[in-house]
Amino acid sequence: MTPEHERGLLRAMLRIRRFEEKAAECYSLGKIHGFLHLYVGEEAVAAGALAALAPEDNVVSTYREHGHALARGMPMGACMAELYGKAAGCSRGRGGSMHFFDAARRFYGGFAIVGGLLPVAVGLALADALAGRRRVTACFFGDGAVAEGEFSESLNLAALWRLPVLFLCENNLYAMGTALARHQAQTEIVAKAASAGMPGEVVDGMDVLAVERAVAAAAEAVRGGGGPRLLELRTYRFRGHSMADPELYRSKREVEEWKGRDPIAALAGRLRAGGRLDDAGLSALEAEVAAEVAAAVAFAEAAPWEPVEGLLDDVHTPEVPCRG
Amino acid sequence: MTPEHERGLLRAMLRIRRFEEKAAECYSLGKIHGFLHLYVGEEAVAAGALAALAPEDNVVSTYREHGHALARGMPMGACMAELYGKAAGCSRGRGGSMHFFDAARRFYGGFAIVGGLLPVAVGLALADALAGRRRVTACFFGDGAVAEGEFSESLNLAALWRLPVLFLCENNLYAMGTALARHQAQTEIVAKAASAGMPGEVVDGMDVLAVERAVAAAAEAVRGGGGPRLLELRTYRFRGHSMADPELYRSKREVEEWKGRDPIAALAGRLRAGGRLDDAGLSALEAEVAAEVAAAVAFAEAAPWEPVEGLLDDVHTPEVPCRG
Amino acid sequence: MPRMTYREAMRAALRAALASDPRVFLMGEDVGPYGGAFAVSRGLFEEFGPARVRDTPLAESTFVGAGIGAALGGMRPIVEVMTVNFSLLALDQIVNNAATLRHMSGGQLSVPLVIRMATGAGRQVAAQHSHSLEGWFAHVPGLTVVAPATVDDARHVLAAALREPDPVVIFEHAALYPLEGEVDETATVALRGAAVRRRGKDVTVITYGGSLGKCLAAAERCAGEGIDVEVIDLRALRPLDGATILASVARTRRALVVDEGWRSGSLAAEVSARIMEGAFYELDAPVARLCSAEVPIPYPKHLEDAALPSVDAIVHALRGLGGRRG
Amino acid sequence: MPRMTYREAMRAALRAALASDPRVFLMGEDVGPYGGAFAVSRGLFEEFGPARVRDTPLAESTFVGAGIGAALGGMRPIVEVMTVNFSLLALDQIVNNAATLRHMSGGQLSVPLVIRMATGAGRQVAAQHSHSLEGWFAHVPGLTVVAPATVDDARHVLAAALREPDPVVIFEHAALYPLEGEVDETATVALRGAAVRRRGKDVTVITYGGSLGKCLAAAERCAGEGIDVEVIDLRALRPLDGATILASVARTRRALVVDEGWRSGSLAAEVSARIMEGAFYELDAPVARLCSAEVPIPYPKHLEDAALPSVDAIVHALRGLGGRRG
Ligand SMILES: Cc1ncc(C[n+]2csc(CCOP(=O)(O)OP(=O)(O)O)c2C)c(N)n1
Ligand SMILES: Cc1ncc(C[n+]2csc(CCOP(=O)(O)OP(=O)(O)O)c2C)c(N)n1
Ligand SMILES: [Mg+2]
Ligand SMILES: [Mg+2]
Repeated sequence: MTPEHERGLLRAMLRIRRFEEKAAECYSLGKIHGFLHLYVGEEAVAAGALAALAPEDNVVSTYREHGHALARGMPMGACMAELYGKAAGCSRGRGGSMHFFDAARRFYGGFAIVGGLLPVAVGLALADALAGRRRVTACFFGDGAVAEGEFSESLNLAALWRLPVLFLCENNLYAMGTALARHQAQTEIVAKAASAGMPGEVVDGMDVLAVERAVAAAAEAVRGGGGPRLLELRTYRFRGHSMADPELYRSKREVEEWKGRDPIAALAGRLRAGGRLDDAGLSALEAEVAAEVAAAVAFAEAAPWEPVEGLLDDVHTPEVPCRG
Repeated sequence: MTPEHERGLLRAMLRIRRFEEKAAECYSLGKIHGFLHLYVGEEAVAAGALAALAPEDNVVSTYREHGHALARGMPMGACMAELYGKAAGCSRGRGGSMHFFDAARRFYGGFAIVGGLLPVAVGLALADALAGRRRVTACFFGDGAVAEGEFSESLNLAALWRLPVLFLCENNLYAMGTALARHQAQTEIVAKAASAGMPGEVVDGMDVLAVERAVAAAAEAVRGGGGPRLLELRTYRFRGHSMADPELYRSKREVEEWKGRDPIAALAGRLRAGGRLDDAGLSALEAEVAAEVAAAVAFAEAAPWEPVEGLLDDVHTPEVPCRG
Repeated sequence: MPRMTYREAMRAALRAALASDPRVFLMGEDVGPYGGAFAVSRGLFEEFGPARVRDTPLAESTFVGAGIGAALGGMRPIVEVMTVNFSLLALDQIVNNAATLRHMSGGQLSVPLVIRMATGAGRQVAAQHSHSLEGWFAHVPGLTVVAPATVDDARHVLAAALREPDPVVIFEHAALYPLEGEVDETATVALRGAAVRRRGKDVTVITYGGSLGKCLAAAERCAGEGIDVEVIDLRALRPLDGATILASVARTRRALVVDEGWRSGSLAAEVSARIMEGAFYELDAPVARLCSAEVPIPYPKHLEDAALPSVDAIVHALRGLGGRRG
Repeated sequence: MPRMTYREAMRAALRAALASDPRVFLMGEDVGPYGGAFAVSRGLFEEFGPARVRDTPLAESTFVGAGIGAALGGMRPIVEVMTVNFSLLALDQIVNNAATLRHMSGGQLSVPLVIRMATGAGRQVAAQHSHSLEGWFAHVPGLTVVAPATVDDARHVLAAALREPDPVVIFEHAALYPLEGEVDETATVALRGAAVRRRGKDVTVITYGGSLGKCLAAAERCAGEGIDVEVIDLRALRPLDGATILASVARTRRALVVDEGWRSGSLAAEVSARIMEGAFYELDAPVARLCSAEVPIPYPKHLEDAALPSVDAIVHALRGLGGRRG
C-alpha cells in the first residue's frame, strides 16, 4: 500500500462526493430531473471495490450507481451529461441518473428494478464461464434487494454452477424508509450466503482500505475458479433515499453519528496523521476535483440535445446489410 | 399412541394409495385427463401431518394434493368426481387433479404454479394473526419450490411478522426430472430456514409416526405464538412426476431401493410384529378401502356434467341484491 | 364541496376505509413511516398503527400473494404496489391466483383484495419506471380494473372497490397526485361504468386515467375552432362500458381513443375493436388511436414528451378526424 | 421433402443451432435428461452435454435474466420457459431488461436472446396452465414475437431468431407438437411477415399459432357452402405485417380474426383496430373477432371446448359475416 495508492483512493472518493454534491445542486436548479439517488457517505465501497477489480471484469450496479461509474473510470463529463439527458451522456441521454452504461468499460448498468440486476450478473458470469474467460462479474446491490426472490434465486444459480460472480451487498441499513430489521427476519445478510452454500464475509464499508482488501481477496478467489462469493459491506447513506425523501423514518442523531464515520474524512485523517498528506496536498486535490467537476458541468451544459427525430432509435438494432 | 390410532394412520395411507392407483387406472381408460401427479410412496407425509393438525387449521397444497385432501377428510367421492371433471367434484369439476378445494374443511388448494402457494399461506396466517385466531396454516410444497424466489420471500415475511405458518417441504429428491443436487447448491433445505431466522428440522418422511410427532410438536409451537417453522420431510415418489413421465433421469435400482422403504408396508410390518394387526385385520382394512374407492368411482361415474351454460359461472361473484 | 388534491382524496379514502372496517388493512413498501413513495399514506401509520399500516420487505410477489391469502382468510386487504413497473414481479399471483381462485374452486372461495398502484410516465423516470400496463390487467377475467381520473373518483373508488367480493386493481396515474379538484364527500360512486366528462356533438374522445386532463384541454382548444368534442372517461377498464361508448359514437359518428399505453396491443385497440363491432354502420370515419410511441420511455423531457400523447397531438388528431360537421 | 412432427422440427432446429454455433446453448427446466416437458429437447443433453443443454432450478426470473446476461456477454442463449403460464414469473426480466437494455444504454448493448415457450389451452390442464398471453408480449417495444404455426416454420424460425441481434420470443402452441407436416430442409425463412396459407376471395380470416389448423378446417367447410375463405397466418405477432392483412381485406372486404386469447384486450383487437385504420373504406361489414371466452379455462373437456374457438364457431362466424358474394 503506497502513499500514492492511498491518495488515489482518497481522490476516487472525493470525485464521487463532489460530483454528487454538484448533481444535487443542478437538480435544485432544474437542470436534472426524475429520480436522483445519491451515494454520499457510501463512497468507500465503490472506490475500494473498483480499485480491487480488473479492467476485464464486469461491473453491474443499481440506480445508485454514480459512484461505481466514476470509480470505474467513466468520464465525469459523460456522466454529468447523462444526468442532464444530453446526447453526449454515457447512455446517450436515454437513461438519466438510474441508467448509466459503458460497454467499453464493461459497466453494465444502471438497473432500476430492485433485484433485477442479479440474474443479469449471473448470466454475464455464465457467458465468461462458457467462453473460458477468467473474468469476475461484480454486482452491487442494496440490503433491500436481499428480500427479493431474485436474490436467493441468483445466489443459488451462481453457486450451483460455480460461476465467477462477486455479490457485493451495500448494506446501508435502509431500503428507502424501511430499516433492515423491519424488512429482514435474519439481519445477518452473510447468513444468506451460507444458505446458498457460498462463502460470505462482513466488511466495514466505511473503510476504503478494508473494502479494497476484502474485494481483492474475494475477487482473486472467484477468478481462480472458486465459485461465487458474497461480501456484505456495512455502510450508510448520509442523504435521503432520493431527492424527494423527507427522511421521516430515521433520527437526525443517527445520521450525525454515521457522519462522524465519513469515509473521506477518515482516510484523509489517517493520511494526515501518518504524514502522508498535508493541507497543501489536500487543497490541491480538492482543487483538481473541483476543476474536473466544473469541466463536467460545462461539458454537459454545452452538449447538444438528441434531436426529437431520434426518438425511435435503438429500440431495435438497425438492419445492417450482411448481418449474421 | 393407541393401536387404534396406528391403524388409523395405516388406513389413511392406504386410502390414498388405493385411491391413486384407481385414478391411474381411470386415466388409462380415458376417464381422467390433463395432468395427474401421483403421491404414491409419499403417503406417510400427508397421513402423519394431517393427523397432527386441528380442524380449524388451514391447509394449503400443490398439484400433488390428493393425499392431503383425503387425509384432511374430504370425501373420496368428491375427489374422484373432481378428477372426472364432474359437477359433484370438490371444485365443481372446474379444477381437476391439480385444483382440489374444500372451503368448509379449510383446504385451500390445489395450486399448480410451483411456489405460488407459499405467499397465499403466509396471507392466510396473517389474517388469523390480525383476527386473533389461534390457527396454524400448514403449507405443503416440494423441494423444487425451494429454488423459487417466493420461497425465500415467504419465509422471510412469515418470520419477520412471526406468523403462524408451518412450512412442510416434501423433499422427494426430484423436481420433475431434476435431482435435488442438480437444482440446489445447498441441499440441506433446513439451512434455508436458518437463513430466514426460523427453526427447521429434518424428518423421516417415510415414517408416518415420526411425521405425526414432528408435525404435532411444530404445530404446537407455531400455534403457541412461537412464529413460523419449517420441516423438511424426506420422502420419495415411487411413480413418475406425472402420467407422461418416462423417468429417464433416475435408475430403476434407486426406485426399487426406496420402494423397500414403502411407508405403508413399514407401518403394517411394525403393527404385525407388535401383534397389533393380523392378516384378517389387514384384509378387512383393504376390503373397506376398496369398497370406498369403488363407491367413489361409482359416484363419479354417475355424477352429472356441469351444463355448458354454466361456463361463465364463478368468474365473479354473482350480484346479490343488498351486498356490502 | 371541499377542494383537495388527488393525493389527499386517496388518503382520505384510505383513512375512511381503515376507520370504518376493522378487516381493512394497508400493506406495501414504505406505506408506513415513509408515508408511501407518493406520500399518499402519510400519517396513516401514526393514526392506525403498525398492524394495520404494514411496511413490507421488497418482495412484490409475496406481499401481493399474502394479500390474496389474507382476503381468503376474511380480511379486506389493500395492497399498494408502489408502481405498475414493479407489479411485473407480482403478475403470477394476480393472474394465476387472485383472478382464478373463485372459478377454479367452483365458487367456494372469494378474493376480496384491492390492489392499488401508481402508473404512467411523464416524470422523466425513464424506461423501467414509466410503464402504462393497464391494458394488460384489463385483459384478465376475474379482475375488475379501474382508473380514477378525477379527484372525486380518487376519493370514492376505494370504498366501491372494498364493497366487491372479488379482486379489484386501482390504477392511480402518478402525474395526477398533485391535481386539485372538488369532492362530494357524501357521494357513493359506482365502481363500474364510464362517465361523459364533456358533452359534445362532433366527435367522441375516449380516454382514461392520466390522459383525461389532456383530452379535456384539447377539447377546449377544439371548441375554439368550432369542433364540439365529447369526452368519455372510461373509469373502469374492465369491464369496459361499451354502452356509453357506443351511444356517444352513434351520435358523433367519429371517435378518437387516447391511451398512454404503447399503441400495438393497447387498451385503445380494444376500444376501437368494440366500436367496429358495435357501431360500424354509424361511423363516418375510421376510429383513430393516439397512443404512446413504441419505445422504452426515454429520460430527457423533449423525448419523453414526444413519446407520449400530448394536447397538441390530440388536437391535431381531432382536426384530422374531420369532426367539423355539416 | 421430409415429413416430421412439429416437435421433431423444433428439435431438429435446436440440434442444428447447437451444432453450428458454439455460442448457442439451451437452458431451462428439465431440458436435459428429462428431455423437456414436451419432449422437444430429448436426446440433446446426451448429444451436446451438460454445458450446452443446461437444466435450471425452478427460478424463471433468474434463468431468463441469466439468459439476458449471457447474451450481453456474447453468447446466443436459447432459454426455454416451460410454458407461458410460468413466464409470468419472468416478465420483469423480459419487459424491464431484455426489451429496454438496448434503448436505455443508448444503443451500446444488444440482447441477442431467444426465449421459447409453449402456450395455449386445449389439453385439459385447467386455469393456471392454459394461458394464451402472446398478445401481452406483442405489446412490448424491443421484443420480436413469433408464433410458428406450421411444421416448416417450427423447423426454421429458430435459426431466423438466432440471426437477430435483439430479443425474440417464440411461442409454440402445445397442441401443435404432435402435428405432422413437410419440411423443406434447405429453406431459409424470414422471421417476420405473415403468410397467406389459403387463398380465397370472399372473406379473410386472420389467425396465428394453435388456431391456424382450425381456421383452415373451417375454410374447407365453408368452401363446401360456397364461401371462399382466405386464411392469413400472422407468424410474427410483433411486428404485425399490416401490409399483408390490409391487402387481403381490401380484396375480400370482410374479415374475421381468430385468437385463442381472451377477447378483451386480445391481439385480435389490435388486428381489428389496424383494419379499422387501414381499410375502413374497403370494408363491407365490421371486422369480427372470435376469441376465447372470458373465463379462467375450466378443466372438463366440454367446458374447455366451449371456452375456446372451435371449427364450428369459426364456420358460424364466417357465415355470419355474409361472406357469400355477388
Ligand atoms: C422491484 C422494485 N420494487 C420497488 C422499487 C422502489 N425502490 C427503489 S429503491 C428502493 C429501496 C432499495 O433499497 P436497497 O436495496 O437497500 O438499496 P439502497 O437504495 O439503500 O441503495 C425501492 C423500494 C424498485 N425500484 N423496484
Ligand atoms: C413456476 C412453475 N414452473 C414450472 C412448473 C412445471 N412443474 C410442475 S411440477 C414441477 C416440479 C416441482 O418439483 P417439486 O417442487 O419438488 O414438487 P414435486 O413435483 O416433486 O412434488 C415443475 C417443474 C410449474 N408448475 N410452475
Ligand atoms: Mg439500502
Ligand atoms: Mg420434488
